[in-house]
Amino acid sequence: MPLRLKPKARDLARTFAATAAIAGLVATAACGSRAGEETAATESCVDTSGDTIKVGSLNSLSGTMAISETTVRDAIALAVKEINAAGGVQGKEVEIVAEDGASEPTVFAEKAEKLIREDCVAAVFGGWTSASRKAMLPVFEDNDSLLYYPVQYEGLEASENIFYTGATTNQQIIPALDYLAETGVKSIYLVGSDYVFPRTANAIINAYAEAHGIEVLGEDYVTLGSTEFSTIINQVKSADADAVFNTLNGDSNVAFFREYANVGLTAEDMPVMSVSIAEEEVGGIGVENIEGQLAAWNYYQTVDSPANTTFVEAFKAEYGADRVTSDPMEAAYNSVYLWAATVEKAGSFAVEDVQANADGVSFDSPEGTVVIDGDNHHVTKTARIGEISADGLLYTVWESDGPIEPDPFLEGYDWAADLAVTE
Amino acid sequence: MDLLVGQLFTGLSTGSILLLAALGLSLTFGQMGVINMAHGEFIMAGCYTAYVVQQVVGDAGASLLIALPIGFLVGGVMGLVLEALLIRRLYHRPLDTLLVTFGVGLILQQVARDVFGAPAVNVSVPEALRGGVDLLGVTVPKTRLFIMALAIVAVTAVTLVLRFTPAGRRIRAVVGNRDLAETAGISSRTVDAGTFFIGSGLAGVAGVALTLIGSTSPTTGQSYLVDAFLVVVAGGLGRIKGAVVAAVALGALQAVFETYSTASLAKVGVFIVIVVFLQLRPQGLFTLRTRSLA
Amino acid sequence: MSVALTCKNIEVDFDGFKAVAGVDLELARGEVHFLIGPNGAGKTTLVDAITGLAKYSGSVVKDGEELRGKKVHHIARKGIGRTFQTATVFENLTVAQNLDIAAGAGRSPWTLLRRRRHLPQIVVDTMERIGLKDQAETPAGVLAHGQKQWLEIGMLLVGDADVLLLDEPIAGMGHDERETTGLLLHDIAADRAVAVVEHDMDFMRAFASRVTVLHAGAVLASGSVDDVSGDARVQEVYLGTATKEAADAATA
Amino acid sequence: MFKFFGTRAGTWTGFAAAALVLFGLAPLVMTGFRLGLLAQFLCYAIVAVGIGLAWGRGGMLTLGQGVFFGMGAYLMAMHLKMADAEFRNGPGAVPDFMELAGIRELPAYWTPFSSAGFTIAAILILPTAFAVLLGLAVFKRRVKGAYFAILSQALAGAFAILLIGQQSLGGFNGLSRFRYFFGYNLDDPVNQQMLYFIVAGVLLVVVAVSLQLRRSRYGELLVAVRDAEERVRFLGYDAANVKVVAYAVAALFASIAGAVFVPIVGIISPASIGIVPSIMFILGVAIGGRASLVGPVVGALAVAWAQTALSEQFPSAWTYAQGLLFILVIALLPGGIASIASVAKRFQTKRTPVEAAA
Repeated sequence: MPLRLKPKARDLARTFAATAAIAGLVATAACGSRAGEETAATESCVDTSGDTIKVGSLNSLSGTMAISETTVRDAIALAVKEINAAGGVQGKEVEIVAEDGASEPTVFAEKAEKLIREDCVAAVFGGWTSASRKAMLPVFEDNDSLLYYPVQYEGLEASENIFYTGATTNQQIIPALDYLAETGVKSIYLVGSDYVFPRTANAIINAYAEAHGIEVLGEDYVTLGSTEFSTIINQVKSADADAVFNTLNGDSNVAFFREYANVGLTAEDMPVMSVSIAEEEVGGIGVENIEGQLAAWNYYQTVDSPANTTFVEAFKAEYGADRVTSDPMEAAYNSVYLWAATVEKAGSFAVEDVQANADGVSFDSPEGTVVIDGDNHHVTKTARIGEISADGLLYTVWESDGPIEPDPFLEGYDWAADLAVTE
Repeated sequence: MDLLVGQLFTGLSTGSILLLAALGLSLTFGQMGVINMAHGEFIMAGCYTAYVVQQVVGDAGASLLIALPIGFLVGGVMGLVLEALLIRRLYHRPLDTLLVTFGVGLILQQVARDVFGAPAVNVSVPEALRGGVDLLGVTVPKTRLFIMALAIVAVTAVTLVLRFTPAGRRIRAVVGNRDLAETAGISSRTVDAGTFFIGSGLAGVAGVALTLIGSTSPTTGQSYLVDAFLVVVAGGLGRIKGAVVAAVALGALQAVFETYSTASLAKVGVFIVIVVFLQLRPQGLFTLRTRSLA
Repeated sequence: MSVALTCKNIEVDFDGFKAVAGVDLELARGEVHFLIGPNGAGKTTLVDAITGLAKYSGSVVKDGEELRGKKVHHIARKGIGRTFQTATVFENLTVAQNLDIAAGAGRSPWTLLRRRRHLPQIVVDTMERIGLKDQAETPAGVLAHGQKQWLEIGMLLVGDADVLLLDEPIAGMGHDERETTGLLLHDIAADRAVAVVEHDMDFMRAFASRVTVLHAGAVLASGSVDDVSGDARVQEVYLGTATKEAADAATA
Repeated sequence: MFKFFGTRAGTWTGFAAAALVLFGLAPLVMTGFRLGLLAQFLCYAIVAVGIGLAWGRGGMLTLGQGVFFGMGAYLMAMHLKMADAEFRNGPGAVPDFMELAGIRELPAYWTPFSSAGFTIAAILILPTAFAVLLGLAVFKRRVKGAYFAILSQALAGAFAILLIGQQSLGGFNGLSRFRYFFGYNLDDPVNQQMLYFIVAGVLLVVVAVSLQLRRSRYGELLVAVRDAEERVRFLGYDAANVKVVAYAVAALFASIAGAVFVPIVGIISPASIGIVPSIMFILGVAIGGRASLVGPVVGALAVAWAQTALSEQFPSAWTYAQGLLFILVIALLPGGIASIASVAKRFQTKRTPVEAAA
């Protein structure tokens, strides 16, 4: 026998529902500010009263990007540990709140908001893919907080709320092209994964090539993660360029270099310049398939400097002798030190103070001295071309004359005038 | 001209890779209508088998030859276990099997990640298979020739087993008409397990071979899985012949699309072709005639 | 008695194997017409062809309209209903819901999207007729075997089919249930044509108005029960083995 | 007790209680951030209601709902980007991400999206129409079961790849950085709460529509098609049309969910709509109970919450947990959480199982 409400009770229930619906409508109608009006500034909840100060470490610990991003997490943790051992920042111990970005931009946005609003961190370190950074950017701007982003990227961005400690294009792509031009390369072939970084990089490369008399013989993209390269390699081979510029990402490099070697192409007759292959990736590709090929970065484990020796030793001591250090790890390590130095200079953890005092802050990093540019929030970096050697490490074969000033919108290059507009 | 010959070969080569990945599926899918989403992870297990064997044996050539049969066993045993523990219980719920095996795949991926680490590992190509052979003016990598040969051997072996061995005849009887085979005294249970062993074993073999051209990482299997399923769907249930034709056709299609547009559009193009194709032949290229309804 | 359905020279070809090889058949209203024959004689395939499931050559005409080439659901809308060897009802729905769906093939989308306020009269009447009135709210899945078969027949009745093709409607029934089913068949055949594919000879003898014997895809004999029973060829190729089969089934 | 909710009064009470929790309780006890998170989860729940209808009631395992979710999301995102550009640089302005990608001219297909009305119409019509066309193409040819599942999955893969290649849709990065939602500032907490109320209201409407479909004659017919498609066909129905309706409604729900997801989360990219996200939609529905009305909602919320809560501490354990959930729930409890009560009852009375796993 189904339970039946008496008519009266039924009416009650109906009224109940109607009331709730109306309440909802009323709440909906009570709207906030409209476009053009100022939104009341969100109050920062960062607690600076205690002995510790919290910072966020937001990296993908699961999913496809976990391979790369866990190494960055380790580098951040190492820097924080060292800083704490040396007395902390402003006398406070730095405490890391770690979050998993799960290789998904939406998760990055969600976790960034959690770090800022729930954990009340003073700054967040992390992010890898451009998609994750683009997803986090509005969160940091809306909540007026700080992100330190440690990976080389396609440039064309400068947010008040982000510090970019990896290379922008004029510190990586352009030096790589300069190097190729210096060594007499007259024609190149472009191969990349189908997403933003390779497409932007190749747009720059095309403009550069046109201005410098280099012929671009082909430009091919594969879907991310693709392992099918026979068509492209066939085309590369018959094009017979002087060099290949490779912006492939992740596992695709494995298939690419194997196929490349198997059709008889070598570093001697057609070198490949890669911008996404660091020490970590060489092992998976197999040294025998990639030995002698070139890479463009700002840092290699083999960089010869006292700061780097200390860094590599400390890292291996912390995480094991078999671990290697790479460019994004170094940039992440730097980012923590740069933040600490800025806070010390400003004498405050407040976002506006850090922003106001960032210009000129420097750190004697493993790659050399890096200095923050207060206008675009990037840092000066030394460009290095490395050659992959039989031991799986990269050795510098060319180095820029000192650190290069960051120029994310390529305003200093006439041939790049058509590429992008300043924001 | 060179490019055209190259593309022709690429089609065949891509097709044989697809075929290797799909051959085992076409057996298990055809047999029970079971969609085994963990098939990709069985391929991945084959890849790691090749890696482990190479670590132990050292010599790349010898280890490849040893890894092929071991890969078959590893894949096969995993398939047997999966069949006995889960699939057998879900025989009347094929869609549920799909989801359950997806869960199994997730777990296997994570196991690989925890055991071997997330970064790709390197399986060296044997000296004898490095470099290429010049055929009609194009350089054909030896690794791809090897994979084509292996695909031919695998298809031939499966065909021979199905045709001429008593076990194969039983499998064909069950695929043809399960109930009739039961009444004829064939235990479909044993046959299911056997088919699953062979089908999953073939995934293992495919994995070993695919280390020659691709990467070996926890997500390796995923990249082959959807394409392999499309091959089986287009080829028709339980038909080795259909799988062969469909694999080569899709491979060629992909190569042609890729030459005249981008690799991304090629994927989309292949999908559209398959939907249109199913409009014309809803049961795939080749179908078995049974008297059953629907 | 009027002819409801005329089949001429039906041929069904499975990859070169002729499952039905040139069958002529007439079904008349007011008759319970039995189709018998050994396994593989083509009985079910013939039903498949008429209902649009199997492709065939030849012609099937109902009330002057050619049905060949029409889709399954169009043929059903023309008043041709069929059952399957294993009773196929909607097990998760109640008896009333089963019948309501069967009664509603012509409903407008608007009617479909609203709740059922009350059962159509024909559904209520039919539940009475097939003896499932008390089970109206019972899920079809828990019905006894025989009841499912009655329900399936009932679904054809409410759907206003006037040619009923029943595939082994008494399989697995007890003696009393067979008797009831037989009477039901004659009852509904009053203004409809009913064709029954059957193995059970006793049932056939008791209830057939007309019998057609199929063998190897062709008609061997056709006529009254006595005509067919007396046919020497039928006795030779079929009845002998069939009675033996039936005996086997009874002792099993 | 359970029967009560089957009555008319029970239905009203259920909705009233849900409305009270969503509109009254949740905003009271949750911080702005948590409420935003809940709003995001409610979007998944809306998708889940549609899947419950198509899969649970209709038997169509739609492994590609990400496609429709993505369509709604991208359509909405295009409007938000257009409105943003127009607000800052006047009519015909190019959205910021295009400027950065070197696209100077607004692509023609973007132009109509400056209209809010056109965008909303597109969100409601385009995915639904696409689902109808695809459904007709597939179901009329009686492609079903595993074949349909594989095709829908391949579709999700192809769609994601297609989007990654479109620079004028943000490529791999997708579309992000939305400042205004139909004229309201998105960084204002009051407006964020308003968005939450909108999505909560949409969920209630979607559940009500689904309830009406289930209780109507169509709902019974859909179950009939799921359980015995051929039988329905032989009763004179075109079973394909019955399936197309449920498939299209599920697509519509997913599209709406995608459209409200965008202003809440602030980004849509191919990573949210490919093969894996699409199959993850299924997980919540399976856990909650595919054939029940509220089950998918509860399941989707539970999975999303568990992912957020667990993946922080144990990223690797969460993957294992996901895999195990798929295996255990689907193999042992195909009716999901919603069936626990009836399973327990069946266990007590030791009757033979009646309701087969749908």
